[in-house]
Order: sequence, then structure tokens, then C-alpha cells
Amino acid sequence: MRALLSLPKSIWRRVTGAEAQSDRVVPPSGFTAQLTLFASAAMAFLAVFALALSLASGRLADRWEADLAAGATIRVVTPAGQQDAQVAAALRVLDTTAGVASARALTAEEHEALLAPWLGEGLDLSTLPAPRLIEIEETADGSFDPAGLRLRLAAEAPGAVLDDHRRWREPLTRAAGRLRSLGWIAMVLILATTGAMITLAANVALAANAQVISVLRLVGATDAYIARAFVRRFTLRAGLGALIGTLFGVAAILFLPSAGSSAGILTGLGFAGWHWFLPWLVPVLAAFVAFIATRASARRTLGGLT
Amino acid sequence: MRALLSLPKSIWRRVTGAEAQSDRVVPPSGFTAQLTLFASAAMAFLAVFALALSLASGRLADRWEADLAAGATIRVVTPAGQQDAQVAAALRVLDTTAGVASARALTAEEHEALLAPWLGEGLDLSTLPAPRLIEIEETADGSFDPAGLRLRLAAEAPGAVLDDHRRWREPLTRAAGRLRSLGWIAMVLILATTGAMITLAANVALAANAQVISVLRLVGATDAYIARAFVRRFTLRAGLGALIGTLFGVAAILFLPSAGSSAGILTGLGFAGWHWFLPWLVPVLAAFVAFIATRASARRTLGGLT
Amino acid sequence: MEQVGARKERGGAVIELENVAYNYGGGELLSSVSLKLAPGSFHFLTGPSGAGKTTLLKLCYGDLLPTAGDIRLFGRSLAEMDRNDVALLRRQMGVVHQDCRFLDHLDVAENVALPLIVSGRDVGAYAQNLDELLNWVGLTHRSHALPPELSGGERQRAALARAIILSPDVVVADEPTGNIDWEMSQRLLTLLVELNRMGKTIVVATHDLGLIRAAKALVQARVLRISNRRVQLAGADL
Amino acid sequence: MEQVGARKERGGAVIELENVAYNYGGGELLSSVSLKLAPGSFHFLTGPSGAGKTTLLKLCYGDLLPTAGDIRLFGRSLAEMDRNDVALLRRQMGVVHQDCRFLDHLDVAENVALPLIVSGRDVGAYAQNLDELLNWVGLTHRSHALPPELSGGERQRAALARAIILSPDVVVADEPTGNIDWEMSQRLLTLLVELNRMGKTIVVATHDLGLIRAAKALVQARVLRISNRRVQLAGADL
Ligand SMILES: Nc1ncnc2c1ncn2[C@@H]1O[C@H](COP(=O)(O)OP(=O)(O)OP(=O)(O)O)[C@@H](O)[C@H]1O
Ligand SMILES: Nc1ncnc2c1ncn2[C@@H]1O[C@H](COP(=O)(O)OP(=O)(O)OP(=O)(O)O)[C@@H](O)[C@H]1O
Ligand SMILES: [Mg+2]
Ligand SMILES: [Mg+2]
Repeated sequence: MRALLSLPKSIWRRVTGAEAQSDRVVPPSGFTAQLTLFASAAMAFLAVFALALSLASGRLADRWEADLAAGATIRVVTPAGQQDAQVAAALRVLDTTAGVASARALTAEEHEALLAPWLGEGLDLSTLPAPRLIEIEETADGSFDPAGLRLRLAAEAPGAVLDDHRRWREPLTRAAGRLRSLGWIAMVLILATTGAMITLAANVALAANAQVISVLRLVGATDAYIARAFVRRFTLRAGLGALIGTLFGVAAILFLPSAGSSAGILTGLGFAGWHWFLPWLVPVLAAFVAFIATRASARRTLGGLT
Repeated sequence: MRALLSLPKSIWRRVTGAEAQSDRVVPPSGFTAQLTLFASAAMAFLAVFALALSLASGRLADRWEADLAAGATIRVVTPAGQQDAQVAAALRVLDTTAGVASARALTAEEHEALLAPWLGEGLDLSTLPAPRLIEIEETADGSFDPAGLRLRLAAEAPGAVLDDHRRWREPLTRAAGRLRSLGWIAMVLILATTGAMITLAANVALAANAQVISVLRLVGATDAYIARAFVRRFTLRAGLGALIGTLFGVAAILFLPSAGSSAGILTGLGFAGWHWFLPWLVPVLAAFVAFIATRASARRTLGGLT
Repeated sequence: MEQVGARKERGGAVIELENVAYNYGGGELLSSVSLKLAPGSFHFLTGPSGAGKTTLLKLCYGDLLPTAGDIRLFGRSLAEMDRNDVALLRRQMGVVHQDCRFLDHLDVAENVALPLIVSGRDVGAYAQNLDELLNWVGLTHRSHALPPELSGGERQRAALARAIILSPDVVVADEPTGNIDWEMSQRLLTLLVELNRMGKTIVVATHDLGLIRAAKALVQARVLRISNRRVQLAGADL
Repeated sequence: MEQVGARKERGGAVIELENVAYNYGGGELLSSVSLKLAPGSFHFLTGPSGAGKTTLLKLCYGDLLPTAGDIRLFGRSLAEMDRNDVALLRRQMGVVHQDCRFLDHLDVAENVALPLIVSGRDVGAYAQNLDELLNWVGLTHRSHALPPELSGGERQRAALARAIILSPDVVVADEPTGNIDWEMSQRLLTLLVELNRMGKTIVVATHDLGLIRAAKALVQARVLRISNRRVQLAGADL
């Protein structure tokens, strides 16, 4: 921790020009400074993770959404000779079904890929009288009626069985959506906590400096002058702390060992494309929150002291 | 926040008997108190989530582990009449294979359940000449030799194909393991952060009270007496704050809407059985961390002031 | 900008209290106090401990607002001023607080220069002024010490130096010699008298009758005494 | 337990400095100071501002350790004591600090009772004692005020009350009359003299020569003067 805290301190002195006369009138308040720096660094670190989680689950939800966009499948199970005819019949039915955007019979390769996990690779499907699958893509409003379709299929292609994917898709996308909102809620909570923490730290500093304030007033300092010194200091500290936390967070995410492709959520925990830009908003936001919080708290304190 | 902070304050007064004479000598230090309460509540809240995440991914890993514990599968693909004979032959081979703990042919129902997601439910496997599956359970040392087994099977049951599951299991359990350790690392980070935050808050309080300490010394208070007042206060505050945070965290997890069974990680984010006991360790730990941190910081401060 | 309605009325009073009453929430501490301190006058304020000397001075430099009556500083009513005006006003009034407070993280020289700093003046331009002042109050050798390292008397001298560095029109000093030996208080008195001769208005609260007697030999000082919540001109017995 | 080696040697000194030197890191402030304060003696300590009066008193009550030489309090060397011993020792020494500090969150009565509280005594048993003491220093009507609400003189009186509530063997007072008017300082002096007659050892640092003269009329007091880093017995000129 020592090392962590001494580096920002030296940067801090430069950033703020702590030697500037007007800044020197507020005492350096060692521990409160460390507390502010540390708290905002820790919070920024967590915020970066929450952000990554949100974005990753957003991407996951999109992928699941896409994977299952087919909406529904029709299985055609018949003696081998009749399959092609019944597949064609089913496709015809689908052509005239409201709510179906397109329908397409899977190729043998696609079919094989689908079954490989369960039946092994290198399986020659043609030797097995396995069912043929038709993928249905719904229209955007997703309003096709499974019950009606089943009845029509029973009449025109008796071997065709409708398998509605929505029962798979919905819980999955709902889960991903929940993970995403969990991430955003965490973000908001973390920001609120940071705000509260910095407000409290600023209050601690202002309360501890009641005497400093009274001396400054005695010699003719205006409230704006006094408030400015505190606000500037806390804003810079919070921003700097958050920057450090963000750096650590981004570094941690960058160097997180990536799992195999099967580990869905975990591999995805990173930023992609312009999302790399988002974590850098964390320090800006933290500084902004600190600015607002400290200014309010300074005004309140200064208003309260006679 | 007001409401959140006024409740603990009133509890606080009771818990600590703040009116007790010996405790009154240390000033109530409003904002620092709020800061400590708030920080430890926030941290405990996060800790409970991290704990739940760790435990849930532990369970997930166990489940995947169990699901894939078969270690390997043998697919027996032959003309229908020969299946039973070849399955028996394969089982005999496995009986005498080093590293195989047990082997068992899947029943028709199990087989059906496995294929249902892909081929639809209510499928009658007997009408399809689908392959038969044999589940192999490895011995604990997991040292069986797939290449050797393949050779022996080729000789004795030519229709049997060995399918090594380890390529599925390993990345999955590795991913779950990583999620679990991420949870534990988060726990440790959060505890360390809490410790650091409370140490800093205690330091702020002690620094702000340098004058109180000098007055107490002037009138003959021993260092032990002074330190005790600070340590007791911070320990109780941190413990109380963490208790509040834990309550909120547990409540949040309890009322987290549960997803369908397909949403693996998310549904699992709760406690099971005796794990319900674990989150309550968070306030105890927080109080302990605060005790150690404050005592160290009080000793240092008291040692430093002449 | 810095001259808050400065002595528009040359003949008027610098500090004017009209029927002022004050209480800290309990019983009345001061009531119907009327006072006019003319520019260039020298006043002592005495009275038993707890009579309200410090309170009256705080009213005079706008640190407290009267519970009744009106206070006019430099011809402007306190009631009309906002905080900012009071802050600017303070730059024309040098105040020595009874428990002289400093910024403990700045050294003595910086503390004495504080009024320059907060009013945005260039401290460098006043360097000689500062040195002379420190020398005058006998703190040159302590100018780089921090306030907590000062002795009681050194603090009071530093506070006086701080009060007069801006060369204010009014100097208000609350027990400036409480911790100072006789010789040093004579020097402070001489300094105040000198300032008074330069036209500054001086108000000193003190319980040190010796100081008042010594001053009377040097300057035409009026002595105000607080008793029974009133301010009266003390007789010739002092 | 509370009597830290209390006056084993009846005839010996309560406070004994042997060849003591002190500096705050810079030049020597005190050097080769040797002193013996007999039990029941009354001493004044004077000297110009910044001479080291407060410093010498702090050495006498174990707040500072000498840079050279030895200090024995109640016959026990300071060098042998740890912090705990010093804390217990303080309960036998009532100290009035120059800038009398209080716990600002406790009221005056509680502050005065503080030595009882920190030594674990039952404050209730001392209630009458406390009331009398507050009455004596004229603070009964202010007993529920907070210290920042006191006037300068009220603070000094409260500090004196706090110093003597445990009826200590030694009373050390640093400028106890700096902010108090003549009448009140006469009362404080009478109180100190009374304590002295009860056998307490009294040490008072002051720059108020009037106080010293008044005391000499009441009690056989020795006057010590610090000058040139030495402590000398002041002549009959005082
Ligand atoms: N902030 C405050 N709140 C309540 N009472 C106060 C406050 N400040 C001062 N008092 C009370 O008002 C009375 C007058 O106080 P003030 O400081 O004006 O006296 P003073 O004449 O300066 O006395 P001294 O010579 O002891 O400094 C005192 O009894 C004091 O206790
Ligand atoms: N903590 C400190 N660090 C450095 N120098 C100090 C410290 N305390 C006091 N001094 C210096 O030591 C010298 C003696 O101080 P001390 O307070 O003993 O004087 P004093 O005789 O009590 O004066 P006064 O009558 O003004 O109270 C002063 O010059 C003071 O500035
Ligand atoms: Mg006063
Ligand atoms: Mg002194």
C-alpha cells in the first residue's frame, strides 16, 4: 500500500501544483487524502469489472439471441424414401404461414455438426435414418402461431413435428439480460457508493478543518475562495484515485487468462472494439461525482459555520 | 441514506452504551462514524455477492464434473442385431482395462434424455437404429490409456468407438474453477480493501483527535485506556456496518428473481444448505479486521505523539 | 472593490452600534448598547471575565450578528451585508483573536502573510514589510517555526503582526497581552499607539489595568467598561 | 497502585532536576538546570516570553524528557518510567496548561471531572466536591456549557478546577491568570495559597509581577527566573 500511495502523492503534487500559494492554505490532511485516493481507486477497480461484466453479458445475450434466432425447428421423421417429399411439403406449408420470415432445410453437414457432441464426429448421417430438420426464422414481430402450424403440418406433412425453440431461447436470453442488468446495477451502486464515500470524506475533511476555515474567514477569505480550495483538492484526488483504479482494473482484465471457447461468460470478460473507450469514463465520472459532492458539502459546511 | 444511517446510529447507541462514562471521553466524530459504517456496509454487501458467486461456481463446477464424470463414452454403431453382443464384448474389454473404475451401458431412457434437446421429446429410439452408449468411469488417478483401449476395442468389438470426454470436461471445469477463484479473489480483495479503509478511517479519527488524546494524557489517562475507547468504537462500528451490508446482500440474493433451469450460473447464485451460515461470518470478519487495524493504528498514533 | 464603502462620511463613525442587544440563546448578555467609534480613536474595553468583551468585539468585526439593534461598519449596515461583503470588510479590520488561531501547517511567516495571500496580493512585494514586522514583534528567529511550536507570548505577537500586515483602518485586539511580560506589552502598546497616530482606529479589550494606565500616558484613550449588560465610559479612576 | 513511589523520602524533593538540559532540536533552550522543589513549597517561575517557562514546566510534569541530565518526580527518575507510570503520576500532579485545552464534546462539569473519569473513580461520589469547586471558580452558571462557549477567563478557571479536583500533591499552573481580571486572579491566588497551606507543592509560571507581589504578602514563595538558559533565584527586587 505504501508504494501505491506514494506514487500518486508525487503525481498529485505536480497535478495540483500543491505548492501554489492559494492551495497551501488548506492543510494537506494526510490520512483523509489517502482515504479518498484509496476509496476511489478501489471503487473504480470494481466499476471496471462491473462494466466488463455488463458488456460481456450483453454480447452473450446477443449471441444466444442469434444462435436461437431460428425461432423454431421442424423435425421430419419418416421412412427414408418419403423424407424429401415431406420436407418439401412442410416448406410449402411454411411459405404460406403468417409470421414465418423464411424456412430452410438443414444440410447434412449442419445436421452432423449439431449431433456430433452426442453421437460422435465422423458420423455418416446417411447410414442412419435420422430425422431431417427445417429451420424456421420468424418475422420480427414473432407472431406466428405454433398451434395453427401444427394442425396444418399434420394434414400436409404428417411426419413433420414442430419444435418451438422459444422455450430454449427465452430463459437463456432472459438470463443473459439479467446478468447484464446485474452489471449495470452494480455500476450504479458502485458510483453511488463512491459518491457517498467521497461526500463523507469531504465532510470529514471539512469538519476537521473547521478551525482552518475560521482562521481563513478571520483574515478575510471569501467563502468561494475557501470552497474552491477544498473542491479542487477532492476532485483531483478522486479523479486520480479512480484513474489508478481503472488502470489496475483494465490491466487485470487484459491479463486475465482466457479460458477455452467453451467457457462462455468468462472468456468474454473483456472489452471489444469501441468498448475499450468506456472504462476511461470511470475516472471522469468519479471526478465529476467528487466535484458535485464536495461542492455541496463545502457549501453546506460553510453555510453552517457562523 | 439518511434513513440507512439513522437506524444504525440508534442501534449503535444501545449496542455500545455510548452514554457510558468511559466511552464518552472520545468524541462521537459524526462523519468519520458514518464513513466507517457506510464503507463497511458497502463492502460487506459486495463480499456477500462475491461469496455467493464463489459458492455457486463451486457448485457449478461440481455439477459439470459430475455430469461428465463418465470420463469417456463408447459408441457402439452396428447393424441392429449385433448391438447387444458388441456392447457385451466392449464391457468385457473395459473390465480388464487399467484405469477404468466401472463401465455401464446407458438405458434407453437415459439415451433418449440425452438426445431430446436435439431430436425432440417422445422420440422412440427403438425405431431408430441409433448407436448404443457405454459410460466409462475412470479411477481416481484418471490414468487410463485411450490409445491402448482403442486398439483392444478394434479387435474385440469392431463397432465400438471410444469417445474421450475429457476434451469437453476440462475446459468447462477449468472455467468453473476460474469463476470460483475469481469469487475468492474478489472476497480477499474486498476484505483487504475493508481493512485498508477502516485503518484509514481510524487514522483519520485518531489524527483528528490528537488534541483529545493530549487532554486525556494531561489528566492521567493511560494509553491502554485511550486506545480501548477508539478500538471498541471502530470495531463495533465496522461490525455493525458489515452486519447491515450482509443483511442487505443476503436479502438481495434471496429476492433475486430466479431464472429457468437453463440459466446455470444465475439461478445458482444463492446459498445452499450450510452455506447459508457463511455470509454471517462477514460481519465477524469485518469486526475482527477493524479490531486489528484500529489497534495497530491506535498504538502507532499513541506511540508517535509525545 | 476592496474598499467596502470606505469612510464615505469622513466625519462619521467607523464602528457604530445602535441599541444593540446580544444573547447566545440564553439570557441577554448585552442590551441597548450604543457606541460610536470615530476614525482615529483609541478605545480600551474592560470588564470582569465573562462580561462580554469578546462578544462585543465580535459584533464589531461582523463575526456575530446582533439579536437586536443595528451595527454599521464603515457607514454600512451589517444587516445589509452578505458573507462576501463581510469577508472584504475583514481586510480593512485587523483582528487579534483572544485564543489566537493559526494555520498549523504553515510557518509563522506564512501565517503572518495570510491576509495578503487570501486577498490575492503578491506576497513577494510585501516581503520587506513582513520582515520588518516580524522583527518588530521579535519573531525573526522563529519565522520558520510552525505555530504549535511557539510559546504563548510568541503566538500573541504573531497574531498581532498578522492583524496589522494589511495596514487596516481598524485594529481590534482581544487581550493581546494576556501571555506577554511587561516589557513586551509596552512594546506592543507603543506599536498600537504608533498605528493610532497614523490615523488607525484601535480597540483593545484587556483586563490589564496597568496597560491602560500606561497607554493613557501616551495617547488620548477612552476606556469603556462592560457591566450589567451595558457599556459605560469608565471614570477618571482608571 | 495510584501512588507512584509517593514521597518515600519525606525529607526529599517532590520535583528534582539535576543538570537538566533541553532543546527542541535546535539550539539549547535550557542548560545545566538544577532544582529541588521541596514538598509544600510555593514557587513562581518568570522570565521573558519564549525563555522556556512552559518548557520547564513540561519537564516537571513528565511531558517532555530532558535531552541531558536527570529528573526525579516523587523520588523516581523519569528515565525509568514508562508511559503508564507517567499517566499514573499525572494523577498526583494537577496541571493548568497555558492554552487550556478541553474535550469540546463534554460540558464544563464533565471536563472538570475528567481526571476522576479517566482514573476510574466514581464521579457520583465526588459530586459535592465538584459543585463546590465550580462554585469557587465562579462557573456554576456555566457548568453545562461546552468549552468553546466559554470566555477566555472562564476557560482558565475551568482548567484550574480540573487541575485540582483530584486533590493532587503538586499543582503546576502555566500563566493561570493571563486572561483573568485582577479580582479573579486574587481569588485564584488565594485558592493556590490555601492548597499550599494544606501541604501541596505549587509551581506557577507567570509574567504577572503584580501577582507575585501579592502572593509574597500571603505565603513564603520563592521566585525562579529563567534567563540565559539558566534558572536563577530572583532577588529581593521582586
Ligand atoms: N458561543 C457561545 N455560546 C454560548 N455562550 C457563550 C458563547 N461564547 C461566550 N459565551 C458566554 O458569554 C459570556 C461572555 O463571553 P465573552 O467571551 O464575551 O466574555 P469576556 O468578557 O470576553 O470574558 P473574558 O475576559 O473571560 O475573556 C460568557 O459567560 C460566556 O460563557
Ligand atoms: N514544540 C516545539 N518545537 C520547537 N520549538 C518550540 C516548541 N515549543 C516551544 N518552542 C520554542 O521554545 C522557546 C520556549 O518556549 P516556551 O513555550 O517554553 O516559552 P515560555 O517561556 O513559556 O514563553 P511564554 O511566556 O511566551 O509562554 C520558544 O522560543 C518556542 O518558540
Ligand atoms: Mg474574552
Ligand atoms: Mg509559556
